[in-house]
Amino acid sequence: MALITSILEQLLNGLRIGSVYALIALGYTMVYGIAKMINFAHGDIIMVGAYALYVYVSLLKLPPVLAVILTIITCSVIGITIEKVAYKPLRKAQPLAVLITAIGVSYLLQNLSLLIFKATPIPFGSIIKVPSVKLAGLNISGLTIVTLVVTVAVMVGLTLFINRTRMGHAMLAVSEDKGAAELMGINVNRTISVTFAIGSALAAVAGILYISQYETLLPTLGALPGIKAFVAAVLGGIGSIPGAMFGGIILGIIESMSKAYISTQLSDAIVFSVLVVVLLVKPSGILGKLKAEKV
Amino acid sequence: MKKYGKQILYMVIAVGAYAAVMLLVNMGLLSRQMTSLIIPVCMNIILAVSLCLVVGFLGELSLGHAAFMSIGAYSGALVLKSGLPVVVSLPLAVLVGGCCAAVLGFVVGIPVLRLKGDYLAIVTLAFGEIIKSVFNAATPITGGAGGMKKIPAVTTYKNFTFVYILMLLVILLVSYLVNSRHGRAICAIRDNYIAAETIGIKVSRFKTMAFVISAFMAGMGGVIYAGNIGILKPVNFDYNTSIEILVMVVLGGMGNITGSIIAALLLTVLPEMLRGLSNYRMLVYAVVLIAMMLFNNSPMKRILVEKKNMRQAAKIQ
Amino acid sequence: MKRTAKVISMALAATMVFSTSAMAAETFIIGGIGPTTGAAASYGTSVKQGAEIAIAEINGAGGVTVGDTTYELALEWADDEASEDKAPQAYNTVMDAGANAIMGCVTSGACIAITSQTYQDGILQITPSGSAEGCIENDNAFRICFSDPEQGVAMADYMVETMGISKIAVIYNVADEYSSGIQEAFEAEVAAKGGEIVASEAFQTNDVDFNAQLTSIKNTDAEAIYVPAYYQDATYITKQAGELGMSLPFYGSDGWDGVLGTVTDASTVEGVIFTSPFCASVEDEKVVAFVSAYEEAYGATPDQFAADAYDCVYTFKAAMEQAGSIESEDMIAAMPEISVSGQTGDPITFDAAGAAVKDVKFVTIKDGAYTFVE
Amino acid sequence: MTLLEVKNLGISFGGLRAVDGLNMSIEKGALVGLIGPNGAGKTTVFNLLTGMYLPSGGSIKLEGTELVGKSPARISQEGVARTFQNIRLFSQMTVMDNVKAALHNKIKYNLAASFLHTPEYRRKEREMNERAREILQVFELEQYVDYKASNLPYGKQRKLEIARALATDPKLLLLDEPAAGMNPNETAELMETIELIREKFGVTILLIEHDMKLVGGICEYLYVLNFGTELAHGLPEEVLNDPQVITAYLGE
Repeated sequence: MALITSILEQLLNGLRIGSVYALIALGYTMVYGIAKMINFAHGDIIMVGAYALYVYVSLLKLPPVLAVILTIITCSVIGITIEKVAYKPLRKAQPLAVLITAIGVSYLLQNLSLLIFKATPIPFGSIIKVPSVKLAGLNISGLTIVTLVVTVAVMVGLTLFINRTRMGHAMLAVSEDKGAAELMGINVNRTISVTFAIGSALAAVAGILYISQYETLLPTLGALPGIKAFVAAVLGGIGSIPGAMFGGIILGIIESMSKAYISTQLSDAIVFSVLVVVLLVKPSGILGKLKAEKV
Repeated sequence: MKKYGKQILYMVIAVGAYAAVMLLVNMGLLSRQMTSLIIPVCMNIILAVSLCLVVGFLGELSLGHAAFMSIGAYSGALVLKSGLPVVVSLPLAVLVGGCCAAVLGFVVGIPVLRLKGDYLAIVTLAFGEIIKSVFNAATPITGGAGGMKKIPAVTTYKNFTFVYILMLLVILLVSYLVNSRHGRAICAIRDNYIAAETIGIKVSRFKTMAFVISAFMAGMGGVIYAGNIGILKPVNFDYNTSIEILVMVVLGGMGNITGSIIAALLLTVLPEMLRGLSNYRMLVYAVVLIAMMLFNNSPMKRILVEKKNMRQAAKIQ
Repeated sequence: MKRTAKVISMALAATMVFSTSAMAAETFIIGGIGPTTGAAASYGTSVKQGAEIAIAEINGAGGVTVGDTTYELALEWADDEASEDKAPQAYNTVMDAGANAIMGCVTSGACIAITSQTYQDGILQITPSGSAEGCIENDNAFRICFSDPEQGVAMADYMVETMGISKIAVIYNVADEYSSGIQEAFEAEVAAKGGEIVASEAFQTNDVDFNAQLTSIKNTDAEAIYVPAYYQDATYITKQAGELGMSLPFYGSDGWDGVLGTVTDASTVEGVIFTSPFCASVEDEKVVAFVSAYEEAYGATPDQFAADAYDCVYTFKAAMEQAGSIESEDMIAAMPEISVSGQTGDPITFDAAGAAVKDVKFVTIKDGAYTFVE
Repeated sequence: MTLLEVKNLGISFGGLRAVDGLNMSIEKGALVGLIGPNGAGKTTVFNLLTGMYLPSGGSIKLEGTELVGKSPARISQEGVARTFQNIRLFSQMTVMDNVKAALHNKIKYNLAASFLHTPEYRRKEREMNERAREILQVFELEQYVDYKASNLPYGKQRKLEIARALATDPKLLLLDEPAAGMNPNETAELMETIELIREKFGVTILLIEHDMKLVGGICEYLYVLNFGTELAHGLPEEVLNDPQVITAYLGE
């Protein structure tokens, strides 16, 4: 009985961290699905979101709701700017160049925030105050529930947006074939900009929830969750929205379980091994579909 | 004839650099700080040139170069600590370090057979993290997080000659390789792997080959590192280290060996001169990465290339 | 070449001594090495500032008199980014600047990376805060702070014997030498004293989520949790324990010093007890003087790193005076004979291994402030 | 004597039969055209012949050797070379190196020779250079040897691609729309070149082309593909006047 409780509790821990991964992975998968590039800086936009919230709430003393909205706007604007300045000129370049640029952007964001806010961690209390819930002897933190609800809402919203709106259709078209989409009269640049705006807004939301959970600001806070969320997106099938959600949760549970029952030291190694194995066995991920390269 | 002229020039530079360093050190004209940079410069050149093979010539992004380096460093350090006389242990360590790294390179090469581009880059990153975790966990052998200590300081500037020869060897082998049947195959894969296949190049074989050779050399670089610092910690072989090497290759102009060498030299010496500005250093690296990529794909670059072509065309007519 | 230079400088020094006999103090350069950029920048900055306070004090009081000569102290600082790679170059940089003795490195790994060089150069090296065993292996190297095992043993004795706790859970950073060094000694000592380690949970540097470890502990019958780690880790751990509804008392190592600055709710760390050599809020004349000078100069409260550095500078002074010379060889020989009245211990002496001998003290957090355990 | 024997070849992508039940027989030394409207599956046939796609059924025999299941690299060694509809050169490499890369399996030396530039390396490289120059001369590209491939004008890029394919010393050369994007003068010149290489290199050629003048002018035999199946085959004058073929091209 005690073992079952403990396993349930660990599952819950997995869900807690997994829902954050899922939220980040949604942004990753969206940008990758449409712009066809790994936005290495996605994790760092989360960091930007966390710091932005801190600036609005603690330094400018704005009301929380306004601060959250401003944070989301800030991240979207930064996302669009990055895309325009760094990625757009490389749209026809080789993938290697785009990847290196994305790494550069990630480094740039981290080091800018290091210069502005210094390396010393800044404590920042949560603005989301939800009491925890007791369920069958299990203590579920309020934030976990909020994160899960937000993630599911975002997933549903995104799916509807892509399948039901003009912009969503445009995104699908661009993801299939940029050239053809252009010929059909779709403004590819604008579509990709919107994609980045939405992806960055999701990162902002993830940043807000992340900082509410861990309450400490660090310039590198987004790096590791970013990479792990990428693993989650690949695991679920990159480009697939339900896949990202699913992959995030699974990854969180794998991580929690390996920490609890295998080895904390090897938990990261296990997470990354999962990635390698998935890419080897089913590169399209669990819910993704593979496209053959045109010769 | 022209070709030989270039070779002679390179030889003169190689011997000249060696003579200059030896002279400066022996006359005591170099400050201790500069003296202590001699070996790191050689090491970074080895690392940059070896990474250049994968990134510049094979055209795949490896974000795990530090992992190859660490395998070499740890395995080489075990040999160095064995108590054999340095004359035996140092070359042996370099060989063992290189071979162990090459084996890992081969293991990484297996997914390489199936992946390319973004996914391959991520897998190399993942491998880097896995290796780091394993080194952290394998405390009985590696000393875990506390690090492997008391490694004899055999690759200090006093053994400059050995390290320098090793460095020259790496440069020579890589530049010879890219100018050969095998190197052309590797470059062909970079430029168009489908076309490469149809002219009979076994893509997976040459990809693996490039990874293994690059890993072998990075492993040797790792041994130099171990013998220079004397303590090995898994954290020092993280993602950031891989990126620092990548910056050298990118700044050197990807696929340009001379460029990589100069970039490695600059990026090792300059931060020391600008000590205390390390927060800005990483920022500058970030800007370098972005700016180089944007410049390489900018209209300006195209104009420059076209101008060069015009000159070339004029020469022919 | 070198020899000529030496002869000339000796001749110059001799003429200086004769011509200006009692006048114009010579300079004794302390080469300080530690991180002032990067993730560990706060430690290096504290050390640098603590040392500067001590140097200003000593110079203000007329410097250090060795024989007929009076020396002014000066600090030559080099940033090593807490990295093993950068430390050797940082060491060489301060040596190029003419350092007479080395204060550093601040972090253990970097410290170990330069020990073989400092040993070869035969220079006096005192690390204010490098707590790993390897830092003082050589005869020329000494340490001000506690060693890792020392702290672990002291806390184990305190918890088992003084507090009467028998079932203890440990959370430690397996990827950190400091944390795992304390953990090892702690667990061995608890067992030796008849206590029981019911859970030993590891985490890694930069981990922010400790729920898995805490949940495992929750399902044991542990009476207290010992966390030998830095304050940032402690912040996450105490907060997440609270969220899981755990109310076990926490014990910590000296890395907890500073935890009040990083928690968002001080009640999460109320009542914790940790080993620390220094507490800025103590009503002691010497401590008050140091704290107020530090606050005036830097607008911040000194932590134990600053205090260790302060004591380190006074140790150099004592060694110079005891040796009657500024040659490292003489100062090293004098080290076992000196006794320093410092911030982190009074008196501080040095044993044959080169470690500072001083009492371990326990600090608790009461009403949101640090105070020594009575 | 038959060089290539294709029997009942088929492949489908997600239910769509891109090529279905194709039979072909090509005589040694022949110059054969593969024509058909857009989307008829012509390039897919090339991809099947070169091993880039694995067929879902059928067999491909080159001088009696089964090619199905062999890797593209292996098939190249068996003696099949090709060009691409959208040119695929090694764009960052020089014109010379493009051709030398294709000599990969013709003039060989081992890795050690590559690393150390041994006398064997020098000898073989000299041999390669001579051979590459010979081939490039046929295409009047010899003065561009040091050019980066991507800096060549379009027409010359097409030629270089053919030169590269020939360097593998193929028995069968597949040309995918060699005249695409060329003006009538260039096309005429290309026709001469194709005739010339057949004579000079003794190679059998199968080409996909839309330019009927070119097809009618040089091909000795034609296969017509429509919706992945064979519509007709025969001598050019017969096939091009076949009402079925005309309907397929021009619509109802």
